[in-house]
Amino acid sequence: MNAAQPIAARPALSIEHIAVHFGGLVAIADMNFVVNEGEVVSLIGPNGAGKTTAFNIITGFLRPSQGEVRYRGTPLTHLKPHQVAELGLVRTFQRTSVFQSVSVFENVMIGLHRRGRSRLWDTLLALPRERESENDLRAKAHEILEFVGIERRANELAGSLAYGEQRLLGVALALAAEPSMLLLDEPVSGMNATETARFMQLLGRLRKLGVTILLVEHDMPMVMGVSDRIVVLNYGRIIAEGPPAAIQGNPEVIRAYLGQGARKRAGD
Amino acid sequence: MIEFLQHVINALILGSTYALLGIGLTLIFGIMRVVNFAHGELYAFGAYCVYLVSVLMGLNFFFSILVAILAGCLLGALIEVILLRPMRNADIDTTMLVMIGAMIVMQNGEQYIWGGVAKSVNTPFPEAPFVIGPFSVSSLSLFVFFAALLLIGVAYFLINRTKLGKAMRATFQDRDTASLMGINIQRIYMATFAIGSSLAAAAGALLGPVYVVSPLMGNIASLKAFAIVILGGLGSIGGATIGGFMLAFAEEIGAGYISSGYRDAMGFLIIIAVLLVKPTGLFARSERIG
Amino acid sequence: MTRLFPWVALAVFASIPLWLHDPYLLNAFITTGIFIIAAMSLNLLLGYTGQLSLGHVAFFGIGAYTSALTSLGFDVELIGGLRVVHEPWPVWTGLVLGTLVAGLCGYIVGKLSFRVRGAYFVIVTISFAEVVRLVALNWVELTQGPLALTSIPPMTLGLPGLGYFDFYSKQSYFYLVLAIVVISYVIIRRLVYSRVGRAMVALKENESLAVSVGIDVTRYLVLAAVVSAGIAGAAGSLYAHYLKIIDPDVFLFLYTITMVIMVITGGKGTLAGPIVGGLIFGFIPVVARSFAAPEVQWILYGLFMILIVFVLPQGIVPAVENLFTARSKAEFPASPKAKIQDAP
Amino acid sequence: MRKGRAISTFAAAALLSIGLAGQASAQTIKIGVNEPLTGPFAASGTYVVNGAKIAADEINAKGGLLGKKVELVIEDNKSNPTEAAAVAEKLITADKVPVIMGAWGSSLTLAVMPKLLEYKVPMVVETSSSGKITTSGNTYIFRISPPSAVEAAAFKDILPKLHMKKVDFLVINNDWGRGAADDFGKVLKGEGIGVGLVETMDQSAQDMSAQLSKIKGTDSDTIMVTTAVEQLTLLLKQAAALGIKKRIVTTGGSQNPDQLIDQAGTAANGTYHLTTFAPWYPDQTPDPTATKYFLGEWKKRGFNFAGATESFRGYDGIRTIAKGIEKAGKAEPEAITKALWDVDFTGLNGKIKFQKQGPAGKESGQSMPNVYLIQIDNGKVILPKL
Repeated sequence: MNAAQPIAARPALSIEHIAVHFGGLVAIADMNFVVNEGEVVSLIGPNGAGKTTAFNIITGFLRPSQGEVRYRGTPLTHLKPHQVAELGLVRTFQRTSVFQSVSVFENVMIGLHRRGRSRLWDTLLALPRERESENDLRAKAHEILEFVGIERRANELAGSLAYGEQRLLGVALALAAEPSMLLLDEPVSGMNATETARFMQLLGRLRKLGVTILLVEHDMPMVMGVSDRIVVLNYGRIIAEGPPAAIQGNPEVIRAYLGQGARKRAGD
Repeated sequence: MIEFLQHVINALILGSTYALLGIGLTLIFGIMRVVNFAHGELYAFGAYCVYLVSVLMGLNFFFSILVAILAGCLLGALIEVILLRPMRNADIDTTMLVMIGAMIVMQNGEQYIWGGVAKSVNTPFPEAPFVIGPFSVSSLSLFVFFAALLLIGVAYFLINRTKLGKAMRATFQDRDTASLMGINIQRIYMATFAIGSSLAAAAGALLGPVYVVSPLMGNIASLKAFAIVILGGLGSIGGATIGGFMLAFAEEIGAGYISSGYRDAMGFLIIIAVLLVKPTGLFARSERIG
Repeated sequence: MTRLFPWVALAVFASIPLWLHDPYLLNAFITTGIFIIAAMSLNLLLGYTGQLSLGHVAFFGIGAYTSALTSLGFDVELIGGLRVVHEPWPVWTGLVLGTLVAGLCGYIVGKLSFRVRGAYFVIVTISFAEVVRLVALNWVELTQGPLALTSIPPMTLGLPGLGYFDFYSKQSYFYLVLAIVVISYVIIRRLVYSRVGRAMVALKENESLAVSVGIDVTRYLVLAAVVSAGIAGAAGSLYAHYLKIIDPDVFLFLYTITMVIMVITGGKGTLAGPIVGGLIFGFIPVVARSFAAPEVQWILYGLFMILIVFVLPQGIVPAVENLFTARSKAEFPASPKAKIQDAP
Repeated sequence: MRKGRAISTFAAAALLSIGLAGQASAQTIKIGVNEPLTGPFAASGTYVVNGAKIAADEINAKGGLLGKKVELVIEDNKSNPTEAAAVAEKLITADKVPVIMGAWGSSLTLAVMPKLLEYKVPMVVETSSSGKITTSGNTYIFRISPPSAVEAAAFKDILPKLHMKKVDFLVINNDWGRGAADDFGKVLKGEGIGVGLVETMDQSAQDMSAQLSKIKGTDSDTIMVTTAVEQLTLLLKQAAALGIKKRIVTTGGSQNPDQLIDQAGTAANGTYHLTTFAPWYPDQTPDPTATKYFLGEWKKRGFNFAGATESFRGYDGIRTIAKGIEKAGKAEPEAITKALWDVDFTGLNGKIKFQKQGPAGKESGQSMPNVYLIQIDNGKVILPKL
């Protein structure tokens, strides 16, 4: 059931001795882990364990108190969020994941920002390059919407989509930014079973494209289903790391987080 | 040195009224997120109330100040219900425009009713100043100083020690959660705007007799109040108080030792500097993202 | 039909001097046109990036002073005894320099003040405008302070040796203003319908999300500020050479408010909004003057403003567009804002 | 049908009003009045307009001008230069006035001036004090108010009696205040009197204690102040509160001593004021009958006496225009412009006769009014015995 392990594990993202303090509060203490190229890794843990904080650190929204994050060898901790995105590391958000008041299509066009080739002068003088670039972007936007499966909704207002579709659009938006690695923050929270299944298929297609994925999620069956490895956080510390099977059996994880129900379900 | 101390005395008196203006606005601005351009007009309204009651009707001066405060409170509540309640979900700039409209209407209404000639209000205080050594203060200014401090104290008590104040603070922290906890947001907003307005009217009632009462007096008051609020940080009463005194000191020292032409620039330069160094104002905790 | 509309509007405006011979009304069209240009520039910031600049009149005034001083010449001594003497240049260079200097100021203000947002940004921009006003008031050697710059020459176009065309008559000035309106409109339109415009809208909608897909916030905010300030500066230059006198009153806060009113009532974030709002609020005083007492004119102005915001909170243009789309069931919803409130 | 009738009534009314307007213009002589009636200068502008109305009514009561009634077309320039220019445009092109009075503030007047050149219509300037107004080569400008240089020159004669040694200036930060500080400073220096600080205050400032505290500490014996009456009131009160004992002399003719007495109370005692009109002693004014008539009318209309020192300028302005029209023999701009040079009569503050000022060949007219020094003593205005 688990996807095949990459033959030679090359590290894509490495988290090295990251610590975050808010005032006297320790949000993350000495975190270390690696995500290899092409891998799907999940970051799990109870609420307040520091998962979203970790995401914010990786993508440049927060500065760590100490430590370093590297992506394909480049240190990230001094980069601004948009510079991190330019390296191919793109995230989604838990709560507001789309631009509500523009159309679905425009959302993806915004996401395609980095791929535009026109310069300011092309735009102001309406030079041919502007039109070529815009036409390319439009074609790509349709492609992405089709890939995610919300092509039919292209002209609707993003804010008027059903919740599940908004989450899909959020992924489309991130994909538009040409990520080599995606960081998904609770992508299926609030989705029903059908939608979740559809989303898992999408993840499968993504990894076939060679996109590395780091996932924060509460939906355990999904995490167990898609992950190559799982990193478990509790109170800002990593308490376990390994393939799903190992994590399911780890007593400390069970105590901290999973509880009886999960073990039973995992055992099915 | 003597000159410097005289500047300090001037700044303390000026600062106390600036603080009063600032507190009213910081409540409205902080809790309701309304850029209230009509704040200065409530200040002018308070001053005209004192003129009406104490000069035209010939009633007691101190009573007229009380009337101004109450009338300001009422007018504030009225403005909130008529102009702001229907705009609750509008953008910050749309409500701002409504308040600008209210400002234009009120200011020209004042001129229509009272005429453009400035009015002066006589007080029961002696005109001869208090003289202590080389320093000199008018007794009316002293009264204004202590009355302002008293009102600041009352506002502080209201916000920090009463149930209403607690609800207001909760609404400031997180409107949605406060609403879930059973706080009547509509009522809180009305109370906030009424209290803020009555503080502005109080400032006008106190300063009207010190200066003169004219339809244009609100303009500069609004601008100063914004400056004070930004210096102190949104929604912080302590911040607005300190911000008021800071602005007064900056103006006094700026005019006294740098250039009187740039007196009013001092406050704005400080604001620019403060926001560039600490964008959330000097005394506010940073707002939450997301 | 919608595609044709700007052309029809342009044709109508271009025909005005042909049939309207009343100089007073033509004068109203010219001053309104100048403020419409300024309002359009404000709309780029307010409507598209969502940043409310209440100090916009600073750029207008800087453009006016730069342009006037370029064509009048000056002689000032800077700190350290450095003396700068400027001989008068052809007037059209004033328009160019006014635009550039205002744009440069937009760059500096943008770089510094976009570190803060929302209400704080509003206050920083007000403060900036006040400081600029006080400098204009007190740097008497350069600006003549309150003594005003007078005898500002009318706008002329041309080069030494090639002859000049001057815009002294009202008709010619009307066409000059109209030309700048059109140029500004085209610049803003092209920006807005490009990836630059999408980046701005993204920033307005959700800044964190925008940066997460690789949009450089500061870059686009500063770009918007530069373009916006430059256009406002051009409007200021037109103002200076039309009125032929400027003093620090050109920085009146009321002028900023006028621009904001024009943008919001017309419909912020729409291309036609500032033009529609500008025409309405440019002509209310003209109409009100004919029947109301001075204070009442202002009161009506204020009430009308409140009324428009109450009835059409999105502005006039989106409301009209809505009316059309509701009829023709067009693909794109015209007033997206109306639906936001329902979203989680 | 009710609706139809309403419309026809409305149409009839509209036609009637147009007809009336047409008729009126044929039978009256229009004079444009361009004054600030709203905004910061509203109070003063309104005074001037009220003075102008008295003059117009007086002329009409005496049978009008050239057999026609005088009609004032009064427009509000909103204390705003753009509006001042627009108002001039409207008065000239829509109302077809052959002559204008205006526009109170210097920046307002300066904004109107290009329009005068454009349409070749003369304007009598009743208040503005900026030197630029008469020196910029605008041949349609006729000013009856004294620029500060004229005031300062008149002050020179009084100076020896005041025994000043050193003077500090505190002036409003506009053309008026700065101009006064320059011109009076020159005269003082010429007479060997020291000039110390020159402090300014913003037009809208209410608290001047910082500037006053600074002045309190200097070794000067006199403070010369130039500003409008509202700010002056505050300033006198604040100076008293700070215990400043120096002599205060105010200039500019907008001080309104009665309002000072009324509003500043004892703080006004002992202060000196240079003024161009002395309504307290009508018998000592250049034309006692006119002064008494004007003051009588002013009182009859229920205006407060304090406004008289501002409004007399509107009264004299309209009378100057009327004399000009009479001399011209017709209400046409070119003729009035020419005739204004020949006007020679005694106004409320002295002889009104225009002298040439500005570049040769393009001179503006400037009349030289009287200047009085008065003192407030114990709540009363007196002519000080020096």
